[in-house]
Amino acid sequence: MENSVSSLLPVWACLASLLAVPLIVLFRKEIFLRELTTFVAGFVKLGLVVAMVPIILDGKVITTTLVAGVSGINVPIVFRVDGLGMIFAIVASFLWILTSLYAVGYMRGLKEHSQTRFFAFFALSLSATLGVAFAGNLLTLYLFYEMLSLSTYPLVTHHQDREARGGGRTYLSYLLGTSIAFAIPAILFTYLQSGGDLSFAGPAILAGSDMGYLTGAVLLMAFVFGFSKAGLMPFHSWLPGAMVAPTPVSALLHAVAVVKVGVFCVIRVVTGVFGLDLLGKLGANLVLCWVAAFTVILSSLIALSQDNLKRRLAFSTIGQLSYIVLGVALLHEMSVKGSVLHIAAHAVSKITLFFCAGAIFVATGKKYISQMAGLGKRMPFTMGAFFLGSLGVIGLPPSIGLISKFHLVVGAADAGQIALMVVFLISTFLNALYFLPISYQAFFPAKDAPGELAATQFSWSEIKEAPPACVIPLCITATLTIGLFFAPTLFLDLADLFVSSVK
Amino acid sequence: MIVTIISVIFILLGLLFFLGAAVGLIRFPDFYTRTHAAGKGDTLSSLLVILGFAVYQLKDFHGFSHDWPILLVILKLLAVSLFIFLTSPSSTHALMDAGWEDKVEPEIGKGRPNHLNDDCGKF
Amino acid sequence: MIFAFDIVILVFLVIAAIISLSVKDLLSASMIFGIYGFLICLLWAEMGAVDVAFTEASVGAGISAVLLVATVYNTKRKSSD
Amino acid sequence: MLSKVFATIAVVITGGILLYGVSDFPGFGDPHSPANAGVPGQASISQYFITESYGDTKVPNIVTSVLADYRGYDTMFETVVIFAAGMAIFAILRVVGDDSERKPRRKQESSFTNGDHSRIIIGTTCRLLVPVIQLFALYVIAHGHHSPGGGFQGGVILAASFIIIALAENLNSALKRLSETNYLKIACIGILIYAGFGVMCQVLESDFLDYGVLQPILMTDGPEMARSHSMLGVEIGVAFTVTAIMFAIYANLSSRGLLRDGL
Amino acid sequence: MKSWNKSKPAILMADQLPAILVLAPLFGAMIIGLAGTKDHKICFPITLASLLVTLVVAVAAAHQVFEHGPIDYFVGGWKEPIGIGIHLHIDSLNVLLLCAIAVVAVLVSFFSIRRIGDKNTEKTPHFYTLYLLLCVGLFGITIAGDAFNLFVLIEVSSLTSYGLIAMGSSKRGAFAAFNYVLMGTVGASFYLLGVGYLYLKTGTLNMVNIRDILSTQPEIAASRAVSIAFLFILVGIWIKMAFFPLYGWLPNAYSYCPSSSACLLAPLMTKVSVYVMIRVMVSVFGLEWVFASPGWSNLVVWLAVIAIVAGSVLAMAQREIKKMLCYLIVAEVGYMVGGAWLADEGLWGLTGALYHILADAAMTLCLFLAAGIFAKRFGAKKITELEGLFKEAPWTAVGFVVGALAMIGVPPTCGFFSKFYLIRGGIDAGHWEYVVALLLSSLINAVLFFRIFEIAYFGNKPAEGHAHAHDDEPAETALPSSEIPTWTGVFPLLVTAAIIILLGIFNGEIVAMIRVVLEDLPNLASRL
Amino acid sequence: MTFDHFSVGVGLALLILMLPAMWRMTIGPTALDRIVAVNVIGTKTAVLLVVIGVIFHRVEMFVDFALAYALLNFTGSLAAARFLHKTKTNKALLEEKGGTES
Repeated sequence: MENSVSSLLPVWACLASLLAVPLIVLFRKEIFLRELTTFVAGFVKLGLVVAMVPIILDGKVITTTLVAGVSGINVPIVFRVDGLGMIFAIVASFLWILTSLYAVGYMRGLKEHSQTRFFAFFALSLSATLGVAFAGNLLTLYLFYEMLSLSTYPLVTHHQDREARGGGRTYLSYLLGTSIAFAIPAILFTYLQSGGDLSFAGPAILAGSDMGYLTGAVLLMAFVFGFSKAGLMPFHSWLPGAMVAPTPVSALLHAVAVVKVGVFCVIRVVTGVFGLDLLGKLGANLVLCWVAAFTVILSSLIALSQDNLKRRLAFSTIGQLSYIVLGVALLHEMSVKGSVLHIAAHAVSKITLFFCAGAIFVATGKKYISQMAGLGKRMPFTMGAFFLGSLGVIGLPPSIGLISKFHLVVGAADAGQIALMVVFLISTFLNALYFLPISYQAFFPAKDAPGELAATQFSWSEIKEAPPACVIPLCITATLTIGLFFAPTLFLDLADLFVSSVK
Repeated sequence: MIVTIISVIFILLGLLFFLGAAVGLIRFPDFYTRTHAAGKGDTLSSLLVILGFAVYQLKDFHGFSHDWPILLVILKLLAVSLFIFLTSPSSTHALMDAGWEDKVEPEIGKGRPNHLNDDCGKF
Repeated sequence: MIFAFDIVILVFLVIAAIISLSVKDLLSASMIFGIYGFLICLLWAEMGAVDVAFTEASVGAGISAVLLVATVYNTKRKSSD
Repeated sequence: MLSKVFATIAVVITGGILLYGVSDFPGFGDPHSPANAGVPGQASISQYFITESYGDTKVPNIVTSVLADYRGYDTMFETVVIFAAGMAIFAILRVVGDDSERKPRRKQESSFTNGDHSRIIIGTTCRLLVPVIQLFALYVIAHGHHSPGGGFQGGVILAASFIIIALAENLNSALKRLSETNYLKIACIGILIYAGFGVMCQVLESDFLDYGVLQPILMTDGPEMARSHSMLGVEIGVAFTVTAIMFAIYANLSSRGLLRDGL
Repeated sequence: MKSWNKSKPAILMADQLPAILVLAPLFGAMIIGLAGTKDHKICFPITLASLLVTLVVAVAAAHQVFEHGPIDYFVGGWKEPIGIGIHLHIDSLNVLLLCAIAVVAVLVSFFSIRRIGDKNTEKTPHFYTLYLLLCVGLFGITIAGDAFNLFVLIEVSSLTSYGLIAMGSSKRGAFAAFNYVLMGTVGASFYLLGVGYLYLKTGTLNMVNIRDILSTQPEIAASRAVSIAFLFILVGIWIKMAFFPLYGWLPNAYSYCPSSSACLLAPLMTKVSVYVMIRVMVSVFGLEWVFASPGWSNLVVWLAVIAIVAGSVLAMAQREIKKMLCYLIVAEVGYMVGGAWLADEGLWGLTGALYHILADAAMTLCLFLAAGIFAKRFGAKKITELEGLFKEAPWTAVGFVVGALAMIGVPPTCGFFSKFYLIRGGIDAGHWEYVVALLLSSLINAVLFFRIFEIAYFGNKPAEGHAHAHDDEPAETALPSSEIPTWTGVFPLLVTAAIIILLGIFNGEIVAMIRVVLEDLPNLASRL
Repeated sequence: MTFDHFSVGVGLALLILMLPAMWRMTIGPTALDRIVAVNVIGTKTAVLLVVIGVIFHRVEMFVDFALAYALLNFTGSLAAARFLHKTKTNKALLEEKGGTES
């Protein structure tokens, strides 16, 4: 019923970064070769991913079976690339190159230790991310999900000090804990309920099964909380905790890879495991809707009160992730499309913001928003990019954020959930409230602000832009934020493909 | 019949001595006297009882040719009594000796000079 | 009639067991444990389990008491509870 | 104190449960009980032993034929249990080589007591008795086919004779008769004898411990007598191990593993 | 019936496999006892040789079982009527365990080179004798087809393990062994009492026979004495396997004994006991009898739940690595007992328990080997003393991590799949509390092991001079690393790690083997 | 009344006569008293085994046990006596040592 093409492209795309790991370790003495490896792998990966785009746009689905059936469970390990996976893969592999460039600048700028380990695990986690993106069934998805949790742990605890270890501990205990406690039983239940079928291909796994409202709701929430990388509210606190990581990690992993894997999984669960019909029939989606709505509002409010820039960004991320979850949970065609688009939109804009935060830290060593007043004059590119990124996150024109948010809001209205539409609007307002003042103060500082800055040890006049390796990527992503507003065709097409396939 | 009567007499005599030994074990005032009663009385009485039963075995004895296993049994019974006769007094002696070394006070003869605490190693 | 033996021996057995457990002096306890062995041997013999009785006789009379005494000799003589 | 209360409760409960089950038992000595007559529809094992064992093995004592032949595998491992116990005690207690950290606590004694008279009395009794005991032990081992007894009991009695030597004189004079290296070897040889009989049957293309096939080697009248003779051999193996291990346990236990100045 | 009259075909080695399995280590032990005291150098080669023989035999037996069906061996040729002689039985229920025992024994024998005596290498031959006798006992337990024979071999394995535990020079080890002796004796006596009761009601000791009688004679099966027999056998085995309320002896016994003893005992003793329990349930009483009243099943599953939770929680409170692992064993025993008692229709719980026996043997061996290496080479016994040791000993770290991940239940390892089957059984049977307990324990394992990883990986201070920091005399002091060839520890560790992963990858095949015997059970689904 | 009845009576009498020894064993002021009582009961056991053999008409079988008892019964008391001797000498040794040191 669906055109499936067998191809090894997704496997190679996934392997591209995995194969880079031994090379990176091998070249640990030759810094140049090591970084070259990273870039080559990144471009190869992007190339492979892009090579798949025409096939997908053709309305086909790429399927590759890696292992015919895991012994004992008889579920194959399968790659299956569809529109949703494609969007995610493009975003992740493209941003990896930029992040690598940025990481080179950042790591050199701060003279970090253990850079080889850093790059190696970075490449490894990218493989896991693509594995999730291409996963063709629930088991494969879960395997790569756990692989991502484990391979990012050394990145989070990169500094190896007490704070990093504490953050790492929170990170792992939340991610592993919830996945063991909720995701595994949910998967097992699905496995038993469906009689051994976990595949995303075809109709949703549980579409035909008869289950009560309570079972459905509990199962759905077990899945959603189990994939706690999505950062839904009672299980969100790993994300601020993981901000102890170096900024490139925060940028890629906590704006793109890890958290997006979470929401990606939630989208897969809602569309692939339950199916929109079943959930709509049960009405179990409303529970998820309200949890997500609650998260959106509360995280925005918390973000308002944060002074540490990265923490503010983290809570903002939590809120934005819940947009995506909420969009999917609305079950409306429009809102699901909005969610899919928002994966890309939020990734591009949020990574810009993280890059900026890192660049500020590299250049000035400052972490707190209250110390950044007037910075715009010293670091015009960075703060300009920050402004554009903020626009993207808030969803103001002209940025890609507007398109996705538009879809979400319209979807909510169409689904008849006016209250949830209001949630979107309030939260947008709150977003503006916690992002715009940063840019405003940076360019138009209040009169007494420099006095406060003078108290710091840095000489104000010595501050310059961060090294070019830092600044160039953030400029590119900022440009993209705006550019995609004008040329969103690719993403729109892919999202359409996906939505029509699950409809 | 005579064999039975003889054996019964032996056994009853043995039981009588057993009774005496038991009474002595309870009633005598100190360790040494009790050991005396038990050691002497038990040895003799067990000898008598076993002898009685040995005699009783003779009632089925009609000739060497095919009743010799009975003689073997009697021999074994005699051996039992012989070994009791050997071991029981020597263990009594060992205990008595240990009591002496352990300086257990004798009750009887409190009025007489007590040699127990002299030098017990010089015998 | 042999039933009477049973009762008497079993009663004695219980008495011997309780005494050997309650005596504080471990030397006495191990010797009284010997009595327990004798009575068990009698019980087996009286029930007709002759091979077991013989085993109990040889072990109970020859070995077990001596091993217990040897152990007490190398540890404390007074029991602590 | 509390632990004693708990222990009492546990004992009472366990005993209660056991007694509760006892009420369900067949009567003592009931010839129709399952253990004696078998369950209807099943062959009775006891009846088989009673009627067939003499024909199978030519051993009048059923217990011996069951222990050494029908269930010879169990008996072999019971011997191994004893061996293992000895080895365990040896491994725990024995102080090998330099024992300077454990000072000799007791002076070397050459006689039973300080007094001569005791040495004479006890020593003479023991000297008289020990050969008799050893003879008796051999009788018990060899006579196991016809009356109660066998390797285990005989071995214990034999070990007791050595212990009596150690008690009447001292440990060293007993060890002179049965030294450490020897008793370890004897223990091993005993089990090797037992298992060797079994393996020999395997070599002669039969099952383990199927003594019947040993007939050509033992040169007996028939496989039944071969079984009977093999049982004797096996009992001797048991006796070897039991003697050695029992004495070894005593020697190690009484001297804290020093093998001198014991009890 | 005169057995020797039966015309036999020329007996092949293949028919003698069960006997050789126990005889090879037995002869090895005796030869060491005879000749090893003179020359300590021959001890290890003899041990290894006899264990390799058992390994080959076990594999051959596995081949035989899966090609031609179960192996029945009648010792002494006493075949008819069944039950007069002793019956050895190898089927798909136990043949994998046999292979596991052989593999573990071979691997640990490498680890035990030069590690046994520490101070007193004079006891080397005794160590190896006990070691081989323990293997004899374990093999014997596994192949026994006779309830009393099982008891005798339980005694063999228990006595040898007492010796192995107390062999170290520490006082705590001796005391722990003493506790173990007391508990173990009680357990063995309970088992014996149960067998006695059973014999009184059925008149036979042969497992097949008992099962026949219990399934064909309902009035016997319904009698009180049989129920009490089952209860006592069960409690006796529970003591042996350290099931929850009866686990008191285990942590001290396994943590204060020499490393090589711990490595041999921890993976095998409890697992073999679990096997005995399953064997008794399946082959002696029959599952339909055992699960006749659901109340008991529920009770045992709840006990298992408590065992899992308590074991995990107590493990969290430990500071010493080995102690922590010991409490984890308590939890794992809960997994297996609970799984075996789930009474779900497809018997997935029982399957999971049987598979987990193998998996847990591998995982426990791996972790204990790693802990042993850390203790021996670096003197690190407490968790905090592991600081920086992953860098000092990278290969050991790899092994430890693999074992730990398996314990947590990360997918490619066997730990994941055993949990999968157990949880499947739990869901099928509707025992949600068991499922929750399993997941909770996985979570706690994750916390425990990641705490260790964190310390061992990030600590910068290389561990030195930790060994003296104990209040009591240490069971074993760190030897200068030159004295121990490193490979003797690392080689078995890495092999074990590989086994863990292979067991996971090929779990489907293994479970298919395990289920061969379960499929044969008489129409269980309809009765439950 | 047959001889068997008589034998049973003798056996019971012997068992009853164990009671005083039991009593002594229970109260016995010193350990030695208890050991003597044990010795007495041991001797009686040997005799009782013969009696049981007579009752069962299998004296030839039971006499072996009695023989074993007769031969081995004194090891226990021997060991106990030896124990008391040794601990006493030990005490003396220790005292002697303590005396010379002080």
